Amino acid sequence: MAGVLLSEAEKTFILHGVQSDLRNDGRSKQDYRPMELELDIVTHANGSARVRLANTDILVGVKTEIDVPKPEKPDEGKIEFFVDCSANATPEFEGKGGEDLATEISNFLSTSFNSGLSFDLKSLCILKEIQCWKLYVDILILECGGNLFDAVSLAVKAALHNTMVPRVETMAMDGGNVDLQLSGDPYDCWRLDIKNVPCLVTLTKIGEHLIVDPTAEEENCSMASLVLAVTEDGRINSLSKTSVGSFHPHTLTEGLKVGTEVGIRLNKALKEALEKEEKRLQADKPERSGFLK
Amino acid sequence: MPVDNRRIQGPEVSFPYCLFQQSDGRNKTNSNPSNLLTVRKDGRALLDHRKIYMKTGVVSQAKGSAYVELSNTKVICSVFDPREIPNRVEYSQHGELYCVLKYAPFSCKTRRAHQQDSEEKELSLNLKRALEPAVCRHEFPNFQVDIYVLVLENDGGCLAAAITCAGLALADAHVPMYDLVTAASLGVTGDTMVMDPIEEEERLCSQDVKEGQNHGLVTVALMGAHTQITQVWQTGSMTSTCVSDALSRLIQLCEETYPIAQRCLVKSVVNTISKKSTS
Amino acid sequence: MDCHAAMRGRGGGFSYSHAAVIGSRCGQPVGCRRAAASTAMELLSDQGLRLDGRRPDELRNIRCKIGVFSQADGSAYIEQGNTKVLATVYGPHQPRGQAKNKFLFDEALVNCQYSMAVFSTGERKRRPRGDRKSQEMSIHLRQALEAAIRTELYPRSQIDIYVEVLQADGGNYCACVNAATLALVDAGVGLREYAVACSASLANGEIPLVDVSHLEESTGGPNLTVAALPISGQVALMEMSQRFHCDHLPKVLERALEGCKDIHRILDEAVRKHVEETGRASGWGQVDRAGIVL
Amino acid sequence: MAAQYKTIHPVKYYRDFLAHELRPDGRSPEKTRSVTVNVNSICTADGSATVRIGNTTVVCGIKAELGKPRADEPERGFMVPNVELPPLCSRLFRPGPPSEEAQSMTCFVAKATEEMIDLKQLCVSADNLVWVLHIDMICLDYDGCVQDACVVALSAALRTVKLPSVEFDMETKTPTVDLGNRRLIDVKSSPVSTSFAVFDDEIILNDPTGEEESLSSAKLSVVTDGTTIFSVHKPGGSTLSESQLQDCLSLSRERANLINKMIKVAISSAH
Repeated sequence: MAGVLLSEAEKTFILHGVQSDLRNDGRSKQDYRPMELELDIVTHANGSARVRLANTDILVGVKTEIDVPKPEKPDEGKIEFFVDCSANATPEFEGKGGEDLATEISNFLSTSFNSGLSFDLKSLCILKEIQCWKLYVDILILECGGNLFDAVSLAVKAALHNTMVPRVETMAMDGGNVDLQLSGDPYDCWRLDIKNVPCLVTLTKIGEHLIVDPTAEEENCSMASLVLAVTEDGRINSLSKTSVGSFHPHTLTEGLKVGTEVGIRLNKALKEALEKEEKRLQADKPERSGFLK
Repeated sequence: MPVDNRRIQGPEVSFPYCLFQQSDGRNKTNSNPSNLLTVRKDGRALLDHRKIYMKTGVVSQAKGSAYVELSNTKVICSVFDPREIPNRVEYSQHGELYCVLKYAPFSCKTRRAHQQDSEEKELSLNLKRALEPAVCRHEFPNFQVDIYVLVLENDGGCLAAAITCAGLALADAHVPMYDLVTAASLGVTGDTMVMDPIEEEERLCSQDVKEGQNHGLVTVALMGAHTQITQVWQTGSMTSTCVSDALSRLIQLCEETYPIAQRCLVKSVVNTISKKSTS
Repeated sequence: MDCHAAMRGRGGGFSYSHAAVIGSRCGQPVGCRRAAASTAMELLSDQGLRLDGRRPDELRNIRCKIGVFSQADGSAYIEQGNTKVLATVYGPHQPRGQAKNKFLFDEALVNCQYSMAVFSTGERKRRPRGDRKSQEMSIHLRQALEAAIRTELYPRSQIDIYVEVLQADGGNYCACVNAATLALVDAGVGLREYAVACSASLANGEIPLVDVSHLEESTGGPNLTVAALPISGQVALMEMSQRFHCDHLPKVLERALEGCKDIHRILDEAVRKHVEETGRASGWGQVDRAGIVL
Repeated sequence: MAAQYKTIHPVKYYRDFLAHELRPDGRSPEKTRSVTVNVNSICTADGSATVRIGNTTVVCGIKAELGKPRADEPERGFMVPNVELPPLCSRLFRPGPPSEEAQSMTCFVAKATEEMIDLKQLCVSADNLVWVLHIDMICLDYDGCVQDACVVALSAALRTVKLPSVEFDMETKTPTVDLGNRRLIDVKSSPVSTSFAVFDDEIILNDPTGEEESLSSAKLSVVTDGTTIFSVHKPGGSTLSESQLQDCLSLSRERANLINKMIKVAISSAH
């Protein structure tokens, strides 16, 4: 992202590489770059995760607050996404420079969480019409090396997996007010169900081909991208075109097929990574390196 | 909430009266979705679309403007002359589209705030994405074309109507374009597909269904002459076959709307010429 | 409000505090309420130990890493206790953006932005930057770093320094200055010497404490922050949260400068080690971690 | 040629026309533009009207909501009129908070229409619940005399509002709304605003277009219902003689009668 400038010749080189299914870094069209995942690295949050996808670095913190449910949805909790494009990623994001991108990402995330089939907001309800949990999912983009949407969604899903919501022990009604007694034991928490939370898959069109996980250079060569929110069982929860450019219906249908397949693989890979990381955290004294590595 | 002292303010909180409706009236429609969809409120068959009305040149002060009506959904759009991109230091090779979509405060079931909310921002972005591929942006480097859309009444298919309307307005403003853009929307709930849903049907399609079933909304914008999809936006949850099925149906509808938009433009051209010749 | 904060090790030495009772007011975070709980606490116990078990002249554990990101010209990460800060440096480069027309003919323009992750504090922040506090911090950062950077070497250019507080636990400003210094070293920007910052406080009205944590900050003792060039012993920036008695200030300042020197030693060691290591391949992927394998 | 002449020297262009007692759009100075009034065009609003005066178009939509009354006036409901001049209607406006012009227009319209209804009839339960009428007038085409169009639109829209009946349960403090049973609001008066522009300090143009407004040296707005004058608003500019003022007043009275008749026809044809 930071100041990618490509000449026509370089663009053609990338295009030819994609055509022969051998990209600049040796990947084929449907390969991802190496990813790393670490959970629970922000102590002030109820859940957190950091995902590093090659050069793309995302840190997500989830915080819980008690709120009043919306009058039209009295039995549902709330979830709010906030994306902060840190100027660390590129000087262009300084001040309010990253706001457009941030709104685009957070809007897309909320759209893909909109369906009751992707995330059960009802489980966040504490007392119908009166109290519910509100999840603040705060996404910090620290470095962009291409494919932000995918990396962000992986980090969000991982952070939600890691989120501990305190258990409510007792409730006492006092007139219109409610007194909630939360469990005093910080380990007495419940976890969110993230089974159906989608992962985003970006398909970038270079020439006539669709590739996944584009690098910043590849993004620079492309005119059109498609973002799909795919769940574990291959359902599409949201779909949108990003960036300028258009698609032929045929390319789009093919994109749907490829995207779903990749999405299923991505969800599976994330699940395995989460299990592995979880196991590591449960070890006696897990090493926490965060950014120190 | 921040106090807006540039407008006349009512009391701090006020509620839409629908919230206090007698309970028997409300639940009748919601509890029985299948009922609503076997006989649609306006008597259409499931895959019928609504009548569309288009008109260009409705705002005298704008460079180009258009008005689109999908029965009750009413959208107006105006486009202004390109101007230099404000607050931009670097030279940009391509011209930009600046799209703002706004709901009138009285356009929806519940009153809307005067400030642009996140839904409107999202729709504005989708609108921009839908129009960008159709405009020859290299023709006006470092300039931006302002496109303002106002939804006067929302009865479903807002984004689709806004895209079609803005496409017409751009053409009316003589902005160089590759092709006209037309858009259409479709709702899915369970096994049923509803073409061009009204607001009530849209809400029904956004409602949860049983696990494993499809639901949601799809909007597609198409450049008819080149068969290029300029924007696709789907919400809800559905299988990929369902999405592609919806896509093909929507493309068909967009193609049907395309000649209507063309005729509307031709008519406005004929009108201007005949006006000129008489004067 | 009956509120008790339980400090507890959770996992590897990470503190986690938990409010036991939460009122029914909406929008109330489930975060720590340490300040309220600790007003009665003494900064220094009878045994002469501080709230977190440190001695008065003991720094918090400092861990740092130089070269975190590959795209930036320089980057660094520092942990001072539980305060965690990331810093990146872009430049020196041609002035751009709003500074395009403001560049200086004889020296470099130093541009700083201080920002805090919304989840960095106990109570969720509404905005990461742009509020008055972070504007002030940005200015203070620039002032301290300008003293260290040899700006005269880079006329007509701009150096961007962005710091991001990932976790705030007292001494944010100090950690930011230290992280920015490391990032500047990583970027190869010419420095007079390291700019190092440290804070100090006063306990029981007589004993100076070095490197103040959030808990100690909120307990309400006077707080002195110093950014210094430790080798030459020059003070670049000094700020007090409240008044000090004339008699106390010298010894608190001395303690803070002492802290600066200690931190300088640590940072210098880290830089030397980093330079040694950069000859080899980067440490990326060496530690066994949960890689996402497709 | 005429178009170039107009862009280069608009004032002279107008003078040439007005020397022949004619305006560029073919009207004589005291003639108004055609007016159309259309009501109930927006179903999502509780009352609505669209008014066109020449090119100028204003849509007024009224949304009724329930709210708590002010403690010092427990029986009075609220009328919250706001004029919006969106960027859509003219190149003069940008998105964001209301421009100064929109704010002053809001004040003008609010003042002209504040006596139209007795706010006590909006009371559901004193001290507890009253109706709040959010009246939003949105200009779609800005071509002069927008404030006149706003007043007409508000007046017409207000007559189409049908409030559902509400019962307030004093014990549970909750209202129940019966949508089937609705009533109209009792509207007391029907003010109409007519605006004039003074060109070259002497010629008075009735119902000016946007262009004429921008070239004028003074403006004058008269609010009347045909018999009573509610207000005369002349914000500075060049002076007027008393006879000129009298002319304006009689022209406004005539126009008010005409427009009130039009509103009546529009509403009765809608029912």
